[in-house]
Amino acid sequence: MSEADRTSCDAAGVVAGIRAVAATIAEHKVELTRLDRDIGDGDHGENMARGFTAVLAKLDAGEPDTPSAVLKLVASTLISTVGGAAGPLYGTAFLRASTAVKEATTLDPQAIVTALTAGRDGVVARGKAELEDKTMVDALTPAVNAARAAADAGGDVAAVLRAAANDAAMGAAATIPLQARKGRASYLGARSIGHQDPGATSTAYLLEALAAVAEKAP
Amino acid sequence: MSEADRTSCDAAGVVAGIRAVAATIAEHKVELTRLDRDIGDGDHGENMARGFTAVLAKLDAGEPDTPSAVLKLVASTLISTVGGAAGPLYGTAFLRASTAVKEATTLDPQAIVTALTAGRDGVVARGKAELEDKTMVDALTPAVNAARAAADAGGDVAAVLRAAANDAAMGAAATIPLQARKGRASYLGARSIGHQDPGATSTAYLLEALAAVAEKAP
Amino acid sequence: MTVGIVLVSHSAQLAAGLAEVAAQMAPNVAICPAGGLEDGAIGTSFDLIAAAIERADTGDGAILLYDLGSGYLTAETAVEFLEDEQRARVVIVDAPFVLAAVSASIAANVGSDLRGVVDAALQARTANGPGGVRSVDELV
Amino acid sequence: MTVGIVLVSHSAQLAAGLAEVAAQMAPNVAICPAGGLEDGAIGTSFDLIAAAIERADTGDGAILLYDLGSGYLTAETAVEFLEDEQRARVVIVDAPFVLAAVSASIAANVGSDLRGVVDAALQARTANGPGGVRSVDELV
Ligand SMILES: Nc1ncnc2c1ncn2[C@@H]1O[C@H](COP(=O)(O)OP(=O)(O)O)[C@@H](O)[C@H]1O
Ligand SMILES: Nc1ncnc2c1ncn2[C@@H]1O[C@H](COP(=O)(O)OP(=O)(O)O)[C@@H](O)[C@H]1O
Ligand SMILES: [Mg+2]
Ligand SMILES: [Mg+2]
Ligand SMILES: [Mg+2]
Ligand SMILES: [Mg+2]
Repeated sequence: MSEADRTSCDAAGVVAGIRAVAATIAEHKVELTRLDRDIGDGDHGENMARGFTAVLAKLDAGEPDTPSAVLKLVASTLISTVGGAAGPLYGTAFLRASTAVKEATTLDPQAIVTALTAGRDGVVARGKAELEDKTMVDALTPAVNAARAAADAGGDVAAVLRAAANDAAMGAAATIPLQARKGRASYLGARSIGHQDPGATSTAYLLEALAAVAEKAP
Repeated sequence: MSEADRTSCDAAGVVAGIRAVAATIAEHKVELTRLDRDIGDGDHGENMARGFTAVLAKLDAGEPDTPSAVLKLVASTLISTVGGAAGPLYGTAFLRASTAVKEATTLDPQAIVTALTAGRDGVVARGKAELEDKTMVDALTPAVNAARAAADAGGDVAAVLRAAANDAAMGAAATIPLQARKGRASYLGARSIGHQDPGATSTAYLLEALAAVAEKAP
Repeated sequence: MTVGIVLVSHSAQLAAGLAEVAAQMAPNVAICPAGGLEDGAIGTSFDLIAAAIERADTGDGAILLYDLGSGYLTAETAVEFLEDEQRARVVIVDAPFVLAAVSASIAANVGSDLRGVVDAALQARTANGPGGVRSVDELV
Repeated sequence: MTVGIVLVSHSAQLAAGLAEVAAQMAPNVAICPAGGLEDGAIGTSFDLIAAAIERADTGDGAILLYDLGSGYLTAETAVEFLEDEQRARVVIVDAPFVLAAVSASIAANVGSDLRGVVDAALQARTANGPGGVRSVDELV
């Protein structure tokens, strides 16, 4: 990733990843909203797109020069603009990730795992969801576990993010048979069964975008 | 009262009484609202004045020709226009009173007692308040009891209404030391003690106006 | 079949805002606000409630939720004025206004019958907000 | 001293309407609506909540009430962003939105301290509407 090799990622690399996430979210906006219409209030795509559009505007106005500062900008922007549960949840995730890599000027694979873990822990601290509550945690936790395994096996940044993205996608798909126990979908009780959770889906797309950018890095 | 002697009261007499009530309520509007500001939402005077202004307009458009029909007009108008708890409460009172004297073309003292009793029972059925809950029931019940005693003692219409009015006023004053257990004032808990209940006060004024009209009848 | 929801409030804005929130998750339900007096003042209006019942009950019944006590008195009066046949399928439910409106609207949206919609509203009485009671934990 | 009240809602209208109803019985209290997004869309806004906390807390503290779960998440995030000193007197209460707002506003209006206002809000959890539960009586 720019100004860094595949074994680490600097601020510009994180910015490139976030821009790719914004593009992916825009692309899947309608789908995310449709998923949220099935078991929620039908705004998850709009919420996420609103948030990442604002992030892009902030980045265009000036890119921070550490990974931590980039993550913090994303956090505060999502918190202020998303407007749904995903705002404080993703916002807290990025904030905790930012704090977890505070000192680093580049992120190596272990730092990526540290950031992902802190992010997931932030979502759990904020939303109190457990595994199989049919939330974004069901994508985040497998992603964290896969990332850690990949890093421990010596994988580079792209390998770590690829592992995270793949298992997040599987985790998102695995929410389909679950009954929601947190968030709006829980109001539907057993009727939430049979639908894929919108937040777990956006988590999977987000990690997929990061992995794809890392894989394209020189 | 017009077209009737003091031993009974026809439709025009009831209309005269209701017009006097409207005037009294208008006169005491600010005071009733002030009482409601102390232990309520500060609208009882406005509510009652709105209701009786609408009643006057209805009467001006055409006076019904039985006591029951007059009472029914008052009931439906108060229900539609008062806008506070007093609307369904007084509205139900007048409706029950109307039904209770359905057949009569004039109301004799016993019919007045019947109407007052039915009205009080209507308030209780609607609002579920018991004596000493600090509501209009604390004026209505002593009024009904005094009216019955006066009628049983051979009193005329004026004597019955005078007895009712006097004991309603005492009942209203006796709400001062009570703690409210129904209506908005109950939200204040012990802080409702030391204030006179607005609804009991408007009940006392209402009966006072009826008594005064009856006393002026030929 | 769809059961309708009437939102009896002292404020036109409150009823309209709650209807908009509840409608998000229940686009197919007649969620009918009856807030404030006809001139927009604060209070409850028999006539607005009666009109909302007419819109909400399309034959499958309706529930009425209310914000505060005097709203109950006006709502009850409006229900009593209905014809017997309609009154049998119109129910006032004593439950937390906002959560019950959302929960009942969702139940109606998935086709629950009157009893199911009432039950959904009543569930709001015991529902816990997420994260439990921060205030109590911290202050006790 | 007066404790302030923040009303976190997904709808600007709902929050404003509730503030107007609660203010009737609590004219001296800062009852601060934080409803909807800044452009009026449905959702909860961190920035509007943070601004409402600033207006509500004049030094004696404030409580935050919210309409639905995701409002709690945004409210909690806003509270976490406060300086430690202020955060110690800002409390989110999980209680029925409308009744708790009225009850807490009244408590604040008569000068209750933060604890008293929280307790008033919590009482709304067990408060019964007048006339009890018509629906249950009739349908069981
Ligand atoms: N308590 C929670 N913990 C974790 N994730 C949650 C929680 N509540 C909701 N979510 C996630 O948020 C997603 C919905 O986001 P969004 O539609 O933006 O918010 P809202 O439900 O407020 O409209 C859900 O699909 C779920 O993944
Ligand atoms: N449940 C009840 N039973 C009998 N009277 C009641 C009840 N609730 C309220 N009231 C009476 O209504 C009066 C308040 O009327 P008003 O101010 O017009 O209504 P609101 O309280 O809706 O603003 C109280 O003073 C009390 O006498
Ligand atoms: Mg949503
Ligand atoms: Mg939403
Ligand atoms: Mg009043
Ligand atoms: Mg009122």
